[in-house]
Amino acid sequence: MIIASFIGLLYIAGFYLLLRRSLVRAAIGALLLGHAANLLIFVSGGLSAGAPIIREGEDSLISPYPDPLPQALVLTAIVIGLGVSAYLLALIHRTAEIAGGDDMDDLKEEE
Amino acid sequence: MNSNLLILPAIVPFVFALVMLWLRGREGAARYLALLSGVIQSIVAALLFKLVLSEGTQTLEIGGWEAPFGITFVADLLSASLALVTSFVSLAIALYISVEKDEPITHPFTLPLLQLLLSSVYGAFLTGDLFNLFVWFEVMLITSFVLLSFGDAKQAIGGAIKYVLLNLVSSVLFLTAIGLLYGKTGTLNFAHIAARVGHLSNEPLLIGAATLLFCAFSIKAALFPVHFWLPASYHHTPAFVSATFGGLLTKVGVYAMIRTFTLVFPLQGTWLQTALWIISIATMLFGVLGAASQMNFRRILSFHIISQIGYMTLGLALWSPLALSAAVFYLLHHIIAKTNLFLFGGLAARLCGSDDLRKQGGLYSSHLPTAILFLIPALSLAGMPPLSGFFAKLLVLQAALEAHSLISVICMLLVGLATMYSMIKIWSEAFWKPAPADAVRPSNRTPSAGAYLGVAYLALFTVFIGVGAGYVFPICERIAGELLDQGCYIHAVLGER
Amino acid sequence: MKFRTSCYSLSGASAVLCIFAIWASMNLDAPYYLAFDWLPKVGLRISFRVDSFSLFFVTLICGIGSLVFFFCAGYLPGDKSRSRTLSILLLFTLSMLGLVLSDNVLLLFIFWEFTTITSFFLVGAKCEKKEAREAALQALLVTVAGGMALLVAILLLFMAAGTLELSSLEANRQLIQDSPLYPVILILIAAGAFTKSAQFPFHFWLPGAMTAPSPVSAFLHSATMVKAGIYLLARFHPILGETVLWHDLLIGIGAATMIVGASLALARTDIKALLAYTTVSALGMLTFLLGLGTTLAMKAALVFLLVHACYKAALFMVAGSIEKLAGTRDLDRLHSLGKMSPALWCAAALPALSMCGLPPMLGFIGKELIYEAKLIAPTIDELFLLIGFTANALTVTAALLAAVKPFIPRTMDSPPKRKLTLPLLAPPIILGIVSLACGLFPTWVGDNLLEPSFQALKGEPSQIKLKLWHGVNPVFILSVLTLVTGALIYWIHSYFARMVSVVERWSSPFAPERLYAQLVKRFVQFASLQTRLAQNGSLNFYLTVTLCFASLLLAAAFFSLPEKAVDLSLLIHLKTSLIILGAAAAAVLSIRAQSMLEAVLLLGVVGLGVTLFFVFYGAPDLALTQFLVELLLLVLIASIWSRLPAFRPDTPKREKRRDLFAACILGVFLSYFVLQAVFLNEHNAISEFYAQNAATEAFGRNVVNVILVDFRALDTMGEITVLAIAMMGIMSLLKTRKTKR
Amino acid sequence: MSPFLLRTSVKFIAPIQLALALYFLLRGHNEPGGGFIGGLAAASAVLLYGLSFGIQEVESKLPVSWFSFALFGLSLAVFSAFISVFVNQPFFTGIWGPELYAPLVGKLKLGTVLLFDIGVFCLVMGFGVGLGFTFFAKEAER
Repeated sequence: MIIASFIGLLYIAGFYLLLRRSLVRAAIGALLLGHAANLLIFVSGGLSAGAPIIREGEDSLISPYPDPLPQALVLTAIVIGLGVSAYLLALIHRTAEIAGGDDMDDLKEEE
Repeated sequence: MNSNLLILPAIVPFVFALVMLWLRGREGAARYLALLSGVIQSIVAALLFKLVLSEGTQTLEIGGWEAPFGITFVADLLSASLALVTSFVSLAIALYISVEKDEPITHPFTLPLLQLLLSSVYGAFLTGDLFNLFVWFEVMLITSFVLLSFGDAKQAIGGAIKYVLLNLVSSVLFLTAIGLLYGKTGTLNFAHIAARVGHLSNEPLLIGAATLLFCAFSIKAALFPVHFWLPASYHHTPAFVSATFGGLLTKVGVYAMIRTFTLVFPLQGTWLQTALWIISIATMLFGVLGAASQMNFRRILSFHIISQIGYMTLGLALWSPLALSAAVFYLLHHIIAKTNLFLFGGLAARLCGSDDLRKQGGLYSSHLPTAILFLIPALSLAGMPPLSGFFAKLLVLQAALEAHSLISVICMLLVGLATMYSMIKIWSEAFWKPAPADAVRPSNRTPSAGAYLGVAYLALFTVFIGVGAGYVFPICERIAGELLDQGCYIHAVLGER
Repeated sequence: MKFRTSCYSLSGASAVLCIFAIWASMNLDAPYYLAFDWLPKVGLRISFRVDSFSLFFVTLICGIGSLVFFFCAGYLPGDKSRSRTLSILLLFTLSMLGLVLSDNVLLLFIFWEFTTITSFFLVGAKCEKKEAREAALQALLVTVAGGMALLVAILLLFMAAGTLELSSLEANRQLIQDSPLYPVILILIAAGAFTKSAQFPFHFWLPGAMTAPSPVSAFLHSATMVKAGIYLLARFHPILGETVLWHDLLIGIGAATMIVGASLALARTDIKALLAYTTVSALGMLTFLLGLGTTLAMKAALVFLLVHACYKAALFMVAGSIEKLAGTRDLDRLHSLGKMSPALWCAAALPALSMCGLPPMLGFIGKELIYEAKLIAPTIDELFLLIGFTANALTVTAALLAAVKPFIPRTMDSPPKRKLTLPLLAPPIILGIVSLACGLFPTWVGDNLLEPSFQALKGEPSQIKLKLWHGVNPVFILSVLTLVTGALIYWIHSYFARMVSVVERWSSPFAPERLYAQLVKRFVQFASLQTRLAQNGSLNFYLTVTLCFASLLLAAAFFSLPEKAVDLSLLIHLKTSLIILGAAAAAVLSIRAQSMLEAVLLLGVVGLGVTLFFVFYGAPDLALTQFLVELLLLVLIASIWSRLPAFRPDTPKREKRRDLFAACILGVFLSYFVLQAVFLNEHNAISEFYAQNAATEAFGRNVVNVILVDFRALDTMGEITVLAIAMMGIMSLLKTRKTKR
Repeated sequence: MSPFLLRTSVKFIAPIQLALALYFLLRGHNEPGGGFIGGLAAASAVLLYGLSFGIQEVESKLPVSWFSFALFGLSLAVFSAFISVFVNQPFFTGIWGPELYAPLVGKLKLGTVLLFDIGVFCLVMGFGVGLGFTFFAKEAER
């Protein structure tokens, strides 16, 4: 329940920040959204103590164990998120350099 | 039945990208490598298509892990034909840039990135795994982000930012949907999900996941009203890059939509079907209106992509064997015609020194072969018989008539007329009109043989899909049959389990 | 020289084909069929039917075509784009032949569209001129719109009858006429035919199309292409005809077209425009006759088709020659041409006689038949008789205007004689002679050409013999009256023209061409407005719309649920609650952060919270990764800290509240589904497989890592590719640029 | 902390960090760790070193650019996936060699999977360092 509300909160905060005109805020929002989605995948596998590591000498995990698959997915998602956010940072940096500001609407063009 | 043929379309351009990256700075070599890559892709895709055509759906369990556990690549007829068409596009673009020294490659990374983009497109078409699809999507996105930002003009960066942030929303929604779906079904393989969803109905989680996937794919496919990123960005890149974008990117979204909403969540009878229908109609109309208001060659084309996507999703929304096969037919036709038009956009811009139709002109008298070749995809897009676009529209139209959907029919006709209008606008401005006095005079240099070969190669397919509709359409019908029979796909992937 | 040679050879080929068609028409007993499948799903087959009616049209197309190609040899040289024009003309001829030979309606439609598009290129042949481009667009849009109506009709026809072969459709006549779709099909087919054949109110594109070179006008816009609509209606008469709707629709539109075309013609001073409006009128006449649908009317229509094709093509060619001769087509400025070139006058006079309907020309027979058809038609109103009469009289006037006025001298000085080349003179003269010959030997023409084609169309003989002299009867009196009236109007035609112009000016707001122009203008305006509003370039707006779209769909999903309850009873450890609360607080604060430092730090806190969460719930790998990623990102941010744009005072409060509202709605709906998802894993099968097999099959005890590098290694490859690509992007974005800013 | 002190401590810490990163990589298959974590840890070591000694210092010691390093990682990963194709197995199938015993790390089974993980390691390390240096260089430009 609490975790669900927390994820929800992250979504709200993320979306809200995304809607700000400041690009840096939008980027932070994007990161928060990433956290939210990752957490969701993580908890969707169920929560359990222990680690998905097979003990030395055993052949398989001993129940109860946390679902390893969502962990792998989240790991992948985190890394992809890293790539995208680093790129976003550079892009914002470049935008600031070119447009001289942080406002999204500085980029408004004739469309 | 495992066949490594399934992974090859995705991996060939990947390997070529790596080679190009190692040789970065040697532009000439990269151009020839792109050509070689295009040829190999075509061969591989053709072999795959032939295999699937004769022996039915093929699967490849990557890493040798059996179906629901590892990642499975699945080539049913839809995936195989899309891969085939993609390889056409790839080869045409490689031809276009191969010996075309006039077409400057703005950045040493452009060609390798293009190969990676193709790789991810093949991957997305062929994967049978939801999360893997997400990964391919991300590869595709980041590649296109980077390609966009090479433009380096203020507009290009602005377009890139819009593209990034709007697609980011899509990715977040996609991930959320994966989370929900995994929470409910505990699996990621399309076939396995479909099999498990089959037992459950009206589960809140499933409806939520379906809706989220719907949103995410709508953004990727640039449906109204979440299409904004597309016209903002497509025209800032070199012509052959926007040709790849225009031909393939949104279509991957459409493909994902078709796959998900036939296999996992069959649309029929759900409220999403109505929603998709409304959205499709709106997409058709607004796209074409956008095109009518533009005076920039490639922007017109960008808006037309949106409008045409509407036709495809309309086919999905109408949900009948005919409508689905029409949608698939449209998809195949559109990839080829649109890529070709974007290539012409580049040619025209180079010959006239501007992308702006007001500054172009006189190409009909100075470059007759270009003009004639341009007419093929342009008239095809406008729905002139006997080119591919005519049959695509005809089939969707018939599907709409059979569904007694009067509004669809009327909208389709209006949109068809408006499409004709804007294609003729391009023709009239860039080709017929004498070059404006103040503009750069059209250069008398003819485009090189490579460029001609590239566009002619695609034009050939446009003609073939039209004239050979009697051959192509039965394949689309078979595809529709496969799509409507979920059990067939599930069985092919999971076997008797 | 080479160009001339190709003209002559094309002309010769057409002539041979024309003679062959006549011969075939005389000797054809039963229709000849040829068919292949193309796309059976929509009823499309490549099927041709050669019957006498088709052959009649083939004769027309090839005959006129032959002369037009011949004419081209004199008219086109000097034109830069002559070869293009000639090739497109050839394409057009082929498509027209395809059109009249198709048995399959959809195949017919394909050729139909071919003729439209070739016509487009021919109208726009002088593409340097803006008017030419606009006229071409206008002609194209009107005919394409009609074509679409036709296409829908064809698809409906297929749905109703299950076939698209004309030959089998005739057999299904009753089925189609009883179908509820019948009125729709009929109206749509008529719409297609009307736009193509320039019927009122779609007639305006035809005069506009006169920007095309004269051979084109002679060929496409008088003799052949515009007759395609008539051909279609004639072909569909046995299938859809002889109903009240057919009757009313065609007679009404035909009559309106007749009178509008003829009246407007007189107000033109451009000789080609004048001829174009009389063409409109003649097409109206043909539609009218098809609407009547009696045996006599059909026969009259056939005769008139031939008559009109001969004289109108000839007159258009004369108009072209006049242009060559005098450098203008303006009737007000043309005079004394008879002295300049008597041969040309002769070339103009013969067809004009036919147009007036004077004996012994074929035109006389045509007009007699038409009057006869009208007089003995069972249900015809007197009004229509009057309209027909007026239109005919006005046509006589128009003929005089075109063929007499430019040739008679108005001043005393006589201009020098000028010789026109043979190709400019011979074709109209030949056509005139043909008209004359047909008039002199009507029986031969009737028996060998018209009667077989009538039979092919209707399936029964007409029993009507063509005769030049019927004796003095009401029909003859009407004919004479028509001539006299026409001549009288010619006498006062300047007044008449002024009158028409005044009426035209008054009615101009409702004139169809005005409406068309308005429609196109408004469409473009609306499109621009719409696009400016929607595609306004503001990312903020785009994002808002996108989020609202998602909210809307999620809301719809939520309300579509049969059961909305959520189990709220699940709780969580105190320890984690604290972490989560801390992170949540940070998240909430971050949205209010006023400085970048604050925002970034708070972001770090959220990340830390997530990391700790991973630690407590058995995900050491995740925790480590999350931590390191967080660290790297912070380092990156820190490194370009001073280069990042400073936080500016944020947007107004109202806007903030609006955004918060939008975010909340989406967030709340998402949370609802998240709530459903938490702790709900019913099928664990695939993870169990990993737990069982990681050590034994994949030789690794860290299951997460085994999944990453073995079970789902492809995902990992994708993600490292993302990293590599991101790196390329960043490197090129941040590459030191010395010069540019 | 004075620059001198910082440099001396970094001189000691960085190699340890690097060793730790390698350790993470190699034992990743059995214990928490793996290519990512190892790569990121290694990247942070180099970054730290670069920060304290200057980027030029580090870059001049290296024969190849960091991008090439990352590229090498990616190529290695793809190559490892390809090996199975040559022996006619599905793409990415793990081909296993003998099991070794490495000091500190424990049992280590050689195979294409390990090769893949090393590829990931190189790529992530190249990514991290390359990016960090690019960003730093941008900052230093002012």
